[in-house]
Amino acid sequence: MLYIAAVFLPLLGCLLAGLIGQYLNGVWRLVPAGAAGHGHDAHGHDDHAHAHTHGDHGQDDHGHGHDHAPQPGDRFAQMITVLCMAVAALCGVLAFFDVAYAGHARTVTLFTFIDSGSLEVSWALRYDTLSAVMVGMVTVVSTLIHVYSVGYMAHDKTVPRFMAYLSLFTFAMLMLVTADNLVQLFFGWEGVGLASYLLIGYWYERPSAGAAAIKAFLVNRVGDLGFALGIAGVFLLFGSVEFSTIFAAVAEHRDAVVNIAGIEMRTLELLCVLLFIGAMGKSAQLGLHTWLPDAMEGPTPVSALIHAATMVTAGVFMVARLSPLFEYAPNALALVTLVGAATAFFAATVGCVQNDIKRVIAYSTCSQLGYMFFAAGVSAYPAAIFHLFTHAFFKALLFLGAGSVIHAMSDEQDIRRMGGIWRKVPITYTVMWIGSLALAGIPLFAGYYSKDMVLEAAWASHTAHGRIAYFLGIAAAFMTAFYSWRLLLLTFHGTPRADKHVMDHVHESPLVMTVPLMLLAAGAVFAGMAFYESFVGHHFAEFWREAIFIAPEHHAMHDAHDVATWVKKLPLVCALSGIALAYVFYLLRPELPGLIAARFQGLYRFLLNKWYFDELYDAIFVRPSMALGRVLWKGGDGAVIDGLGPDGVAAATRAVAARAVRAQTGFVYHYAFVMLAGLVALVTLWFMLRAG
Amino acid sequence: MIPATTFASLNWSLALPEIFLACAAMVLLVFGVTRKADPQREVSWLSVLVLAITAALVLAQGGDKAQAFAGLFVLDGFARFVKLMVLLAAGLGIVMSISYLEHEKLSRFEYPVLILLATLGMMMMVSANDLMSLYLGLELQSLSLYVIAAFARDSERSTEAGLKYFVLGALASGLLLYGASLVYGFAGTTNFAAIADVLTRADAAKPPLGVVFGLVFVAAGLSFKVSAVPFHMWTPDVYEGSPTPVTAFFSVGPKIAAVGLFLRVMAGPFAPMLGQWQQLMVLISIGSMALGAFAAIGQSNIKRLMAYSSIGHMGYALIGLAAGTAEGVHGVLVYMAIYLVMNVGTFACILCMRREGRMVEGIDDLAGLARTDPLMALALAIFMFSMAGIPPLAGFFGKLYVFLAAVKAGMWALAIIGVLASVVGAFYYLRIIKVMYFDADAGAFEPRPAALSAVIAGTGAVTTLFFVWPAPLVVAAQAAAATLFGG
Amino acid sequence: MATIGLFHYLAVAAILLTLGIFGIFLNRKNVIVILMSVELMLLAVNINLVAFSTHLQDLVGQVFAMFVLTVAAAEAAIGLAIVVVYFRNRGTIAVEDINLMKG
Amino acid sequence: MNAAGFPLLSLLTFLPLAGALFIATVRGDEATVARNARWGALWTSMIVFVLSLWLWFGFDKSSAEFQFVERAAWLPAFSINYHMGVDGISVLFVLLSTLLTPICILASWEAITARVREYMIAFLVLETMMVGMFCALDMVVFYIFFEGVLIPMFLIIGVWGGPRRVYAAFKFFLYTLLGSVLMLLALLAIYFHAGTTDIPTLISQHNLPRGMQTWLFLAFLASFAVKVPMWPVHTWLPDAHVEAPTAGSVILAGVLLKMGGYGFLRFSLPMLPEASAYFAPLIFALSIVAVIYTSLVALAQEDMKKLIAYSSVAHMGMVTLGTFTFNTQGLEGAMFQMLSHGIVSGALFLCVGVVYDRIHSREIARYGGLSARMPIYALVFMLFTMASVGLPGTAGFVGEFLVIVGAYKVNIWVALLAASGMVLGAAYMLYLYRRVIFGGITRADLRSILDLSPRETAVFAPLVVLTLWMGIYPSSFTDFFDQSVQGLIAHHQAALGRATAFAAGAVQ
Amino acid sequence: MITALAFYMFAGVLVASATMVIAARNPVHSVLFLILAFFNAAGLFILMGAEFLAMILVIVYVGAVAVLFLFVVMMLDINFAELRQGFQRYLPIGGLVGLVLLVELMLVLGAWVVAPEAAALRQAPTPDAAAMSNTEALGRLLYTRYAYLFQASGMVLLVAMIGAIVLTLRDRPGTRRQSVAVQVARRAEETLEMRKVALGQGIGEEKGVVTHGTPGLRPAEAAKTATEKAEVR
Repeated sequence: MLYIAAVFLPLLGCLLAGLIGQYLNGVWRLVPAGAAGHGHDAHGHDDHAHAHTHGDHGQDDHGHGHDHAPQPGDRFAQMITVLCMAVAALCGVLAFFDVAYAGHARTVTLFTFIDSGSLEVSWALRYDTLSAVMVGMVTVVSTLIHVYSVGYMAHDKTVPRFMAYLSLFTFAMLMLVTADNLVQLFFGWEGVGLASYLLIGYWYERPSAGAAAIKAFLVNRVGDLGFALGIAGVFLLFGSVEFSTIFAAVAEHRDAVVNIAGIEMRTLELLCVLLFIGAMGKSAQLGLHTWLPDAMEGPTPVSALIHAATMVTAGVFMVARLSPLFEYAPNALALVTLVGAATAFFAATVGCVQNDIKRVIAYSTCSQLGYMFFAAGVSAYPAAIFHLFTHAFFKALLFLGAGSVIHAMSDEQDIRRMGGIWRKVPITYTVMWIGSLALAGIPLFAGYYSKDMVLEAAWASHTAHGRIAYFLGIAAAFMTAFYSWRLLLLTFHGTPRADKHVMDHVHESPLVMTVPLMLLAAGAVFAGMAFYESFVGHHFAEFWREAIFIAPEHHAMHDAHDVATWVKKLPLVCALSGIALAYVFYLLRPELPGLIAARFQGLYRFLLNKWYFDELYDAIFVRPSMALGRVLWKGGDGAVIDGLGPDGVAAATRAVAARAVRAQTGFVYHYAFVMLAGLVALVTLWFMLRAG
Repeated sequence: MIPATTFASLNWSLALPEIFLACAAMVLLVFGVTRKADPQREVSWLSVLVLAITAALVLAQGGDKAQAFAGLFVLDGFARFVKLMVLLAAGLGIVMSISYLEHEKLSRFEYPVLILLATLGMMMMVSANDLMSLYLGLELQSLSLYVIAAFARDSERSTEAGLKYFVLGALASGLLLYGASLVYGFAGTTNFAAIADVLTRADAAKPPLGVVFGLVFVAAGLSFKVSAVPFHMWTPDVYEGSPTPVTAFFSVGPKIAAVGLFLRVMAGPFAPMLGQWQQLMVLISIGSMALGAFAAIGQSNIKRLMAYSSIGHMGYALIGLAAGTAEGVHGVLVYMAIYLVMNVGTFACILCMRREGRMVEGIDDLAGLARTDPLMALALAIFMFSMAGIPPLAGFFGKLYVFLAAVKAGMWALAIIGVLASVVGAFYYLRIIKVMYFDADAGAFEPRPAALSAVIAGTGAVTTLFFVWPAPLVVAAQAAAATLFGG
Repeated sequence: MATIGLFHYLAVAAILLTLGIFGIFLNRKNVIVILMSVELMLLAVNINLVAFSTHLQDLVGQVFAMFVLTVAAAEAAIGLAIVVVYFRNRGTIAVEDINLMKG
Repeated sequence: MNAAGFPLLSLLTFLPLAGALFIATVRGDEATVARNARWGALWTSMIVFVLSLWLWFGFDKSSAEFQFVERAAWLPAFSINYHMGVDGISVLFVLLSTLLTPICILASWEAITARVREYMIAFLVLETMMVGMFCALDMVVFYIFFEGVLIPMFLIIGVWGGPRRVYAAFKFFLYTLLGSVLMLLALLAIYFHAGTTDIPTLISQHNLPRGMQTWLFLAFLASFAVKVPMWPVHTWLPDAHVEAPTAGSVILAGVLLKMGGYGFLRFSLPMLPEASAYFAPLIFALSIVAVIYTSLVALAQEDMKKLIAYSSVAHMGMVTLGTFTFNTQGLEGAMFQMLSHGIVSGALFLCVGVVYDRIHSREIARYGGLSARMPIYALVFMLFTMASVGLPGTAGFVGEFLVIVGAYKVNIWVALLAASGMVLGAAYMLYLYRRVIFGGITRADLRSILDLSPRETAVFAPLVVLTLWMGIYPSSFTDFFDQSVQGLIAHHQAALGRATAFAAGAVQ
Repeated sequence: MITALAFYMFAGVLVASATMVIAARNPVHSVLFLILAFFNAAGLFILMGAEFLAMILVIVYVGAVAVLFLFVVMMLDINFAELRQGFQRYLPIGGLVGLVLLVELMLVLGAWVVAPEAAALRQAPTPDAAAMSNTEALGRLLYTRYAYLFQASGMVLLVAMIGAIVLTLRDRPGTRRQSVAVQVARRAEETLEMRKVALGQGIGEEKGVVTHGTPGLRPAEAAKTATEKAEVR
């Protein structure tokens, strides 16, 4: 019951908030029959509010400072969703301890989902350590975000809708992590995709929000394409999509081969690559990362939820979940490592030059996900999950803190127009510091434990790709520290660069927002210390049990504790030097960044434009697709198929008809001639047929 | 020397329906002449009665195949089946003409009498068992038809139709006769059974040229009567020019009789030469289907369109003939029966197209009929869909059976061309429906005469509901077809 | 040359038939000439029939020819009647004018 | 066999016809006739639907046999019988037809104001034809219903359609007729070879020679490919959809397209197994082209209905693909995809109809920002958009996924290319949704547009429920056809086995 | 030899005159050539031993049909000078088709065979000329075996008669017809009325009517006659 409640309470909250909350707000107001099309507008005031509130803002916007009166459904929706989430979180945490520490792993089967021949899929909740960690983390973080949203979105005009989306998202994420088979995993997978689509496009009046929502969905779909094929392949190979069955059968199918385009390869490698493509999409790895920065169009808590705690980590979770498969696919693992490392590096470089506060954090997330992947790639799944776990806290903290800053700055998001506000927002300032410290991996903070573990494991894998990952990770760690402090310093320190009007309005957020911040800050501080030993300590295997499988020949986890000292210290050194550099650039010599940017104009532009990925994709995929669609439509369907097909035939028919009619001259002698000629023709034909 | 012939040996009672019809026609003629006011209406209804009695007599004649008049006349199930169709066509033709003739000031009693005489000719054709009876039946029918084509003698179009029909008809019967003379010259006999006998014994692979020629000429003459390509040229002009009820009658009665005769000739005396004429029939059939499909597309006069339509339909019917099997004949009979019903229905609708005291014949005049007269529009739409061969309407079954025969005979090219032509043909039938249902009103027609409404309702019901219980017709046609081949 | 056989008569008939046919479709003048051409064709048929009859020593051919004669007479009567009414309507019987309906 | 011996299927088939006759006899002024016609049609179709629920509950899912069988002599001389019955493959299509008809009638309640009586009659006749076609167990009877559909549909498009309705109606009619007549020849050829037109007999006694199968397959393909429609004979569909009235589009997408897919399952696969196997690569190629090509074309559309029409082509491409995989997942996926497409794309057309009724335009650019004024509509539209995209949890996912699984079993490239429809499908549907629902309201008349009326809600409610039901608990549907599909595959493999054995014997 | 000579003469003239029938510019000439052709055909018939048919040809054809043609040609009074001459224009293609036909016919006829069974199948072998004349033999056949067709040909002629009448017979308004029944039924008292006519006055009150009616009839009578006239066709 506990286990079911943890997953389904958010759904309940979603439905109640969405249906009853909206009803209370008068949204589900049916138009009487007959009035359609010409009645009086029932939503006149909404309209007005819309235009006023969101009409032409290009910035994040949470209704602050506007006079949108709370509606009856708002309160209900907030209470019900928060309540549901709180109970779910309680259940989640209890389940976490029950499963992870008391060892009560189990699977709760609900009912049949798909039953097609040998493809039998159930709706079932699988609780093992991995799931339990995720469930606990997701429910807790999500609850905090719900609470935060109550304050942050208080003045929005469709609060119930927002709260429902949030809960829907949480539900999908929970289904994802508790799935006991690949199809259900895919359900949650796509479910979070849907929720993120809805949330990113929450402010649908903005064209950019709509575009970003579509982009997020589509890029994810590209990954899902691989995922779906991977599932199909798994089914073909193992005859099942249920995890326990698959895992049990891995060993016997490990050497199956498949021939793809003339290249013989092991089926398992192929499947893992396909599945990893799915993970890349969801976790915004290099190549499929472009949606993530754009997803910042959503309201801030959304960004936090999506990018910090939950959705993006699904990819990492999936790789960890499928560790028994990946363990037998060394080449796929190498690919995971390299992609992860490249992402970590790439996102960090871009993060250094971004000016939008949320985008900086978004790239930071992208970068951190890279860490998690290369950890998984070197078979250090516990390290990956541990980093995922700690990252959830401090990244949510950073996002919510950023939200608080934006809130304070009257919807300003550009860090170049901030500065000097730290006295006015002390709590926000403090938690942002904590978050940054954790992110940069400063000792005692959560990130230190997990990130160092990841880097050490990479080094300890003793493989070429592991080494590459280590050095790219080190470089990224340096940049992480740099851009974190760049952000902190530009935002809070120095001289105010905002106009006076905005500065006068700067104020600390209400308690309902700051309390979650503080709780998260606590997490960011303590999560690393508290769980280090159980997650990645020497006896990690007792904690994870069957949830994570590491092939005996892979020693990265064990060896990580015994790497050379310089390996252990190098990340910290880099982080500190990054901080120092940021201090020099943005407090001591503020003119330097501009000079350097001017000096390395090309590089700067390259980074500022995110390596031109968007432009590239636009040129390779988007435009050609649209153009091709148009060509196929007008040319293919219109000119060729219709032209040669129905229309052409019709025209030819008409031409023949006109000819046939013209032969009917009306003259008797013509008619007689035709008869005679026909007769002669028939006779002659007969002669010829006979002769031939 | 000359075999003795007694009155009894003539076996004349087999021709009782024909004799009755001939006598009744003459009685009606005398009746009509002696009346002062023109008794068109009375004579018409009496003619219908006569036809009904004749039909009853035909029905009453049971039994197997039998010959009369020293082999000149044959009566079998096939003949009875076709005769009944012909009688029905004639009866409906007369019923439909009554009010028309009155409206158009053509009210003369000779009209029904001529139709009776033409019907007599048709019945003779159907029962012909000798080249001479074939010829005389054909001429009796044709001469009557020449006259009624020109019946509106003050109309330029009608007389032109009569003239064209006459000239080309005479040419056709000349060709037919020439062919008949060649056949006679080869076989030394004009009797069908005897000819078949001679041809059976001849070398099938190398048939004598002369008789092949004769066959082609005879086939040409008969093709003219069924208006098959390339002997079809008269059809559109005659259909357009003749008075509409005449056209209605033309499109069914003579067609059915001629098809019946065609079947009898090809499946009778010339059956042994199947290999020689099959290809010709295939060509004629394809030509007719194609021309019927294409040439009708551009038409604006509905009677002219129906002319092309009937050419196309004859093409389909000839598929069954080309198959040269009992299934083929069966298919043709079913086809013609259904064709009869839907064609009569269509012409009944056309006869209702009267506006401001005048007949109108443009397809555009039907515009918006679905609003002004929904029932008639519905009926006409049913007929059109049926002619296009869309199930579940009757027209589909006609096509089904002829294609069945073609497929069974392995004539794939013919069948495929046939179905493709039916798709093209569907286009112009649909166009009429389109005009009625999709276009804006062109104004209402005058009220429908009761007789026409009854005809429309009856034929419409048969066309629509045929699918419910097709067995009677199909089985009867099958039996009839079997007798033609039974020996 | 010396003996006149079946072929000779048939040849004459064939020529007559061809002439009749020519008359029908080469004629542009006068419908009545067409009617006469038809008569020529029927005459050709009759020659054929009689020739065969003689050759086969069979009277049926002559009987047939008689019926053909009868019908030809009837045909002529009706043909002329139609020509007359047509002339009354149009005032012409030129073949090229018989062209109200076409297409 | 139906225990009660009650002719349920005939009743389902001909009851609508009786309703049509009843409506035809209504007298009175125009308003009275219209009102009576509406209610008469609604009641008739509702009663038919309720009766058809008997099929849902009474159908024995554990059997692959034909059930509710009725047989009556029809043309005894030709051993052609009136033979009706349903098996797992057809039973849900019957239900789909009976469900969509009342929905269509309800959807036309206010949209159709002219010649209401004729409209309702046309719909009821259409229902007769559809139900009859799915129930028919004799080829001739099947063909009659199969073709009969054209008549009412032609009128529905032509009389109540949009500005280019004449073109669309003709194109629809002639195109489909062209395909069907070739099928007729194939049916006749089978008849002559097998001596019967009885479908169960023909299925169970597969004995058509290999060479003949090839030609027959092509003839059937001509008909079913047009009906499905497969690329490149699909161009009638966008035109027909765009011009048809909303309900016409719904029924066209919902049921009529399924007739082609059903035909493949009923005829091509079981009767022509070797030819089906032989031509499977061709079908795969065409299906994949359909998926990718039409998705791209859909992306470029400016007319809502046209876009959805093209999406139908793409979705039906998945159906044909799945059908010819000859494995359980592929076939069941195809079946499921057809059912879900019937619901979802029908619903999408209804969605278009809702705004069309208000603004009288289907131009995408004409809209925007409807979410603000029409939240319920936006929600419903979103649900169906997502279902169309194939989001798990909605009806659209299951079929698509099963087809991909089935295709993967055949060839990974086929699966990959087919699955690319997942991305493209999401692209055009979301792009549509964004342009219509998202964004600010820019046009004056949209500022006063009203949300769904109770009637419209009633129309959508069952579809919403079904979409979710099919997505979350699909096995309640797949159970129906599981046995039949297994039987079909077993039969297919047995036939191929025989053929291979024969070929092997011939070689040696 | 004489037979051959006669044949060639008859055949030659027949073909020549047939050519002239279609080639003559003046339709009257055409008819006259037609008559000539018939005469020669009759000659051929006699050569073949079909005397009766030869007679019929002359009597029926020349005597009735050809004269009918002549009559109609004259009646229609066509100004043949105005007739367009398109003969040459269509000659090539038309001639080609005709020639092909002729050649093919000749090919066929040249290789003519009669089925060997034909003799056995003869339905009415020609009787010996000595035993029975051609006419008698035909007559016996015609009225017995071929009674059916004989009657049928009667119907054909009936149709021709009806046809000719129905097409061409018309009553012009104003023609006066004899009505025997009316005449016979008429009585003196109805017809005659004795009146006293005052000198110099005339029949004053009926002045307007008399001019229209038959002289001497009373108005009622006159009206009745008029209706009768209209009714008679």
